[in-house]
Amino acid sequence: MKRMTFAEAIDDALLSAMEEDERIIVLGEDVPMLRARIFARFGKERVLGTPISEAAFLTAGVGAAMAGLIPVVEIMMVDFIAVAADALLNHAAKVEAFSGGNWKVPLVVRTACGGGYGDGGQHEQSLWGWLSHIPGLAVVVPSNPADAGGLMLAALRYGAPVVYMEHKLLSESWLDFLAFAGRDNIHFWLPEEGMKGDVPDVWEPVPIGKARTVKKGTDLSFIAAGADVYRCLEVARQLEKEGVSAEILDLRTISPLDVESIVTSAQKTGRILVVDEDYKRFGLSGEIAAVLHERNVPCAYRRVCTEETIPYAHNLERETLPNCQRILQAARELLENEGPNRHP
Amino acid sequence: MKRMTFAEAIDDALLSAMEEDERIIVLGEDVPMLRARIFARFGKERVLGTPISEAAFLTAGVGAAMAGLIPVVEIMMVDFIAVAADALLNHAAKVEAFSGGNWKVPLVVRTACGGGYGDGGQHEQSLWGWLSHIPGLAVVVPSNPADAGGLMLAALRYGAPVVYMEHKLLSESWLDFLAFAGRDNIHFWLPEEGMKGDVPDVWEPVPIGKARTVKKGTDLSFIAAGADVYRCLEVARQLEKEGVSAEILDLRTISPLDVESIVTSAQKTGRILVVDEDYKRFGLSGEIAAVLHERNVPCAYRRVCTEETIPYAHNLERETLPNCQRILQAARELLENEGPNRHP
Amino acid sequence: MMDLWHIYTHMFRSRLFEEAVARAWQAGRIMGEMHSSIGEEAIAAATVLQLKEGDAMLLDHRGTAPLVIRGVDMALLYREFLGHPDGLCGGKGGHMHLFSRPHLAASSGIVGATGPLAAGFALAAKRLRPGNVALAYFGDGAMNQGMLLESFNLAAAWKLPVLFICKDSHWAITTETEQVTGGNLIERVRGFGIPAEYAEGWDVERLWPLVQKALVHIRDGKGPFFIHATCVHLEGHFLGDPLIRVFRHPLKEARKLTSPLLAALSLKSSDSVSHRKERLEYLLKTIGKAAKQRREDDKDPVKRLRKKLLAENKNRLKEVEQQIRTEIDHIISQVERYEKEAKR
Amino acid sequence: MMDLWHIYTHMFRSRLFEEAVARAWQAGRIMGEMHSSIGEEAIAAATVLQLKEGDAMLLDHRGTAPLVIRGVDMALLYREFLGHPDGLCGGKGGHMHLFSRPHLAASSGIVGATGPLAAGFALAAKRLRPGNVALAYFGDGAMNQGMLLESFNLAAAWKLPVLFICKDSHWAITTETEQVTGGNLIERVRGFGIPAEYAEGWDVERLWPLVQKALVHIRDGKGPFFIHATCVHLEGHFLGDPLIRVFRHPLKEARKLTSPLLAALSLKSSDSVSHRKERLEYLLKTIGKAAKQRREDDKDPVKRLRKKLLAENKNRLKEVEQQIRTEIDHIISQVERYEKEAKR
Ligand SMILES: Cc1ncc(C[n+]2csc(CCOP(=O)(O)OP(=O)(O)O)c2C)c(N)n1
Ligand SMILES: Cc1ncc(C[n+]2csc(CCOP(=O)(O)OP(=O)(O)O)c2C)c(N)n1
Ligand SMILES: [Mg+2]
Ligand SMILES: [Mg+2]
Repeated sequence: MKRMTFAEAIDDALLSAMEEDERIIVLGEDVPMLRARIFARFGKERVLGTPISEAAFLTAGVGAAMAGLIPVVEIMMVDFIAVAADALLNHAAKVEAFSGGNWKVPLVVRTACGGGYGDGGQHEQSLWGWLSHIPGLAVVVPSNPADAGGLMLAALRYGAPVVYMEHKLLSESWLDFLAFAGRDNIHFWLPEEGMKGDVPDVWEPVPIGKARTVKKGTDLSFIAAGADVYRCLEVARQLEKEGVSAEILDLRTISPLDVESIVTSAQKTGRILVVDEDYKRFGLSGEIAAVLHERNVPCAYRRVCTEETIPYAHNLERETLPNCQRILQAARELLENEGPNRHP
Repeated sequence: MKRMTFAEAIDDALLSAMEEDERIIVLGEDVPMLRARIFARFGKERVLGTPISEAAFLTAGVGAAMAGLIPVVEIMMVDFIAVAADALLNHAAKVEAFSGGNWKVPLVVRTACGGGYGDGGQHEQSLWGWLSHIPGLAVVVPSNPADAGGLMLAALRYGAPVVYMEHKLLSESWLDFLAFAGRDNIHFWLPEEGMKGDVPDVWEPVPIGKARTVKKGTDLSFIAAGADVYRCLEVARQLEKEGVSAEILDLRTISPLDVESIVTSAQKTGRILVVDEDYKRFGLSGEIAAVLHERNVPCAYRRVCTEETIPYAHNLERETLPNCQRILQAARELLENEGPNRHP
Repeated sequence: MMDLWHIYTHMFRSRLFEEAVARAWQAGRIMGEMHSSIGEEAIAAATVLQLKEGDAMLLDHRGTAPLVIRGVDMALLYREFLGHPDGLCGGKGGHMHLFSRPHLAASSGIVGATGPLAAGFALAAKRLRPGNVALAYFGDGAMNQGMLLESFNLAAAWKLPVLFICKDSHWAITTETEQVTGGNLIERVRGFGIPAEYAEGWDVERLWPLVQKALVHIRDGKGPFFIHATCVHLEGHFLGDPLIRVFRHPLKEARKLTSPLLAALSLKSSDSVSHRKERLEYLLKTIGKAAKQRREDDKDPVKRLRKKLLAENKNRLKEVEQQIRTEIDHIISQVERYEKEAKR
Repeated sequence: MMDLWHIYTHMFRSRLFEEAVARAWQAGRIMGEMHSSIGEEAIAAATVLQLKEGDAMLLDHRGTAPLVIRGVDMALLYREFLGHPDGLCGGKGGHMHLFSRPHLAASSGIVGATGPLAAGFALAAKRLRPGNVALAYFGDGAMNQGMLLESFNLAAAWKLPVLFICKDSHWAITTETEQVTGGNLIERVRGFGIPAEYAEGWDVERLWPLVQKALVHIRDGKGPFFIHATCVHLEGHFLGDPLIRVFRHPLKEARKLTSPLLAALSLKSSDSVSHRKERLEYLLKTIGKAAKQRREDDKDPVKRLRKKLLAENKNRLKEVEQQIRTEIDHIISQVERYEKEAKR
């Protein structure tokens, strides 16, 4: 066991995979500097700084993957993926289907997501639900260093396109770059437990599509991913003091969704609270509701998500993102009013 | 009352609005020819054929809307919106929020959607759920000539961005262009009842955000939009013969969703079947499940959607899109197995 | 070495095959749109016949000729168009999404995507198959699509082995590209630091040495090259192109087109009739130009080369053509027989 | 008429204001990133001061100087940066999303978006405010973004009244633009049929007449114009730029940067140490270049003009500067007082 920060873990797993597999390359804006350690090891043949043209280099990543490489294409922030959405929607996600299964696209799209540090609505989106709508894409959102490294390894071996999302609040290096920038007088909520942690001595893949029970409980299930997991933990501790036993499921993978784990937890507690930093409507929280319905799981359900464009001002931003107060309140509502769906 | 085809109705309502409001312009690829009637009336000052650069001209549409025009920007097929997704996600949908409510974007994005005529997976997507994920965008999907004209008028007056989606199977002109192309020996399922119909003598806006009950019933509610409404009708007629009374809700607007109408119907019938030609996961069908859960509506739920990339071969395409057999089967399941959520 | 007889064999074979496909389409046996590469055979032959093993081809919506000439089994192609499970892509792709992994040949129906896809294939070639190239085919209309422009820059900056081939038909569906394009295409590409040259794309004798020179340049590691080659789509934009239909079947088609226009002409409005007449004339002129331009025999690359070979050796020509005719007839009839048997 | 004293007033005011903002940021009172336009004042002044009522400005992530010079209330801007509900956008936008409808000034944090947005504003101007123009500001890095390239074509094809202003800092975050850009920017733009000219962007005396000429061209209805102006971001990419920090606080920062690199250097692997040293040197050289280039006083537009005016009339200069200092101090202290009161 070693200890690493979240960002170190990703780069470390990537670096070790690159040692073993010559086909893996990294490309994206500023990657020689942002991934300096990997650049120092593999140089510009395998760590390629790109022009600011996400559509071209992400689509090129699809082509390179088809042609025998395993590209890790970095889209600096997931917000910018919108200028390259065609590469995912119409190419990465469809080549295998179009080719009758004959041609696979082993591509990893690495991108930073999430808000809470004051960058405003074009730079703090999460969009994992949005991307998960597209059949043929896997979407992973790790919440701690061990999962971060393990999911990177799994993504590199997945043999199909994976969007790998790195929550900025978990990543020391993004925070230093975008939020603190050398300052120590800036304060905002941070998921500290996820920012640094134990990692295995040798990286092993963390299976894509498998959630993890962070905390067992019997009265209520939180379902979350990324930084939200720690918001749920805070609220769960608070509830614990009040005698409520909350379970927390860290999805780790948004798509394919681990339906079994969700259903099992819902069957146990009878109350589901989805905490989702991505936009509320037509996304992850809805999909979870649908699978519960489809599986006829009797349970009460609430969701705490981002409902609108994320504002800049910190107080407004905090209100807009799922915060502990909103989560706590929703949990209390769920506990009070079990709803007619609740198992007797 | 007059009778019009679906496509005629849209252009007619648009034309009449353009007569009244000088600020309305139309731009997009091939619009002088595709909207020949409007072009003949208003010429190239107001009907502008664009280069094939959706990102630029859709973003320009946002700018033009901010600067005082009401642009109707045509994206030939919604699939291609992926190359211009940034214009919607980061600009059209966010300017009002960013500007503190001071600046609105009265933009209509008109785009053809839907499949079933053999154009394959990059040209037959629906994506209304995908677009509806974005807060700040309205998304409408009319299913008949009267709604088509009325919703166009409403979209033009909405004062905020509206994606107006025109199902190709409903539109004689798209079908002639893309499917028949002068041939009369091509056969596939068509929503004939929606392709032509009565329209008011003078266009009135059809309110955005209001669903319409196409057929009243007591045992089961179909929720659908666009061409799917007619698939549901066919199935409902079949069920009728078996003594089952099905209600059909035509959403007309996907976002903002008419939650009240959905809840009312679900409360009445206790069984919801969402039929959604857009992709199944993380989309419309999930959002409907979520609002039912949130409102604690006791009901059983099923969904029939598109689950994967739409294949070209007609038999595979038919199986992949929601078809009457799949809908009927899901309805039967719902009716047989009421599920533990069902009201006693 | 440019062997005109050899080249002709390929061009003629491709033409005959596409004519057979057109008949099947006309007979209603192929669904949806069908963009043929009839008229592009010289461009296809001059490029494809100079490729080596390991070179890649990125194809737009007119991929048939390059695939036939590259040696992809025509029976597989034909079955794919018919939507047969034994087609090239199991019937999943259709004519806009043709993929042959052994040939490193991939298609996209999204205008402009072949450029960045080729950049990706070229990047992989640089690492895995040094000396190999990637060809990107696209039209004049695509020259305004952002991701293609971005890919010019990417290929130049990274010195990628890409041969960009612009097949300039002067038209994008119903739009004269000139009217929506600023500057000059050759200058535009040179502005990205890529050598760019022009040749008449119906004249294989001029094209061949230009392609040869370009490939030497690229294989020498000097970076990308751009060829601007004019061509005429003798069948119009797609089979059944309405602009062509009007002329081929004036009685049946012209009314469809003109009656809404005439209606617009007689609309009550403040706009002067002379204004509207002018616009009508603009539309009719456009249609006329489109139809006329597409009937220019001297720009038919197959007829053109045939003339020369006919003068050279009439008997040999007849023999060559007869052989190919037999070959195509055989393939088509075999597929049809097989189809019939499969249906039984 | 170019009045250097008048121009200096504006440049100096903008500089002082941004310095005050930088202090507030450094003091931890402004969240997130902060891209200042320090170093761009000559470009801002030479363009903005020649605008008329009804002209529009589309701003990138460095919008402060143009807004200040255009006359937007600095108190509103300052409050916006502080995230105050009385800020320019109610605190919703922040420094990357500044909107002032009365000034027709809008921003985008998405690189390249200002081009197509400006095209839209220009299109509206053509219809609603003939003779007015739209200015698009963007950096050198943006010159590779597809939608900006597309907008060059759109503006050229439609002869839109757009002034494109490329503020070439030679850098995009940590990337030297030259290394990822093919060809030459002026040639690139001319390739779209747009007149393009260069001037040193730190020299307002040369810029002014070029802008004047460009605006005459555009207002005359001759279509767009492109100005390529170099500049230096004296504060680096954003406040607290790590490449600058390393030099300003070597003890504190250098270790952060170098320790992962040194770790990479000593990693066990098959790769030679000399190779890795080379790469390390490349990174260190890049950092050095970035930091050095950003300290070049003779490229500071304010200092440069100041020198000249100082020689012309020392006393007048002192007076002017003192007045502006008082003005800015007053604004800042008023906002702060107001803030304090609001907090009570
Ligand atoms: C991004 C995108 N926009 C629009 C279309 C619809 N479309 C298909 S082909 C075509 C015209 C292409 O013109 P050109 O590039 O000249 O090729 P040609 O058809 O003339 O060979 C258009 C607009 C598309 N497929 N993709
Ligand atoms: C589409 C997009 N990609 C990436 C970014 C991240 N980003 C912000 S500023 C910047 C560099 C821009 O460089 P340049 O255009 O030269 O402007 P400068 O910062 O030098 O003024 C980048 C890559 C973004 N905001 N938008
Ligand atoms: Mg063309
Ligand atoms: Mg720059």
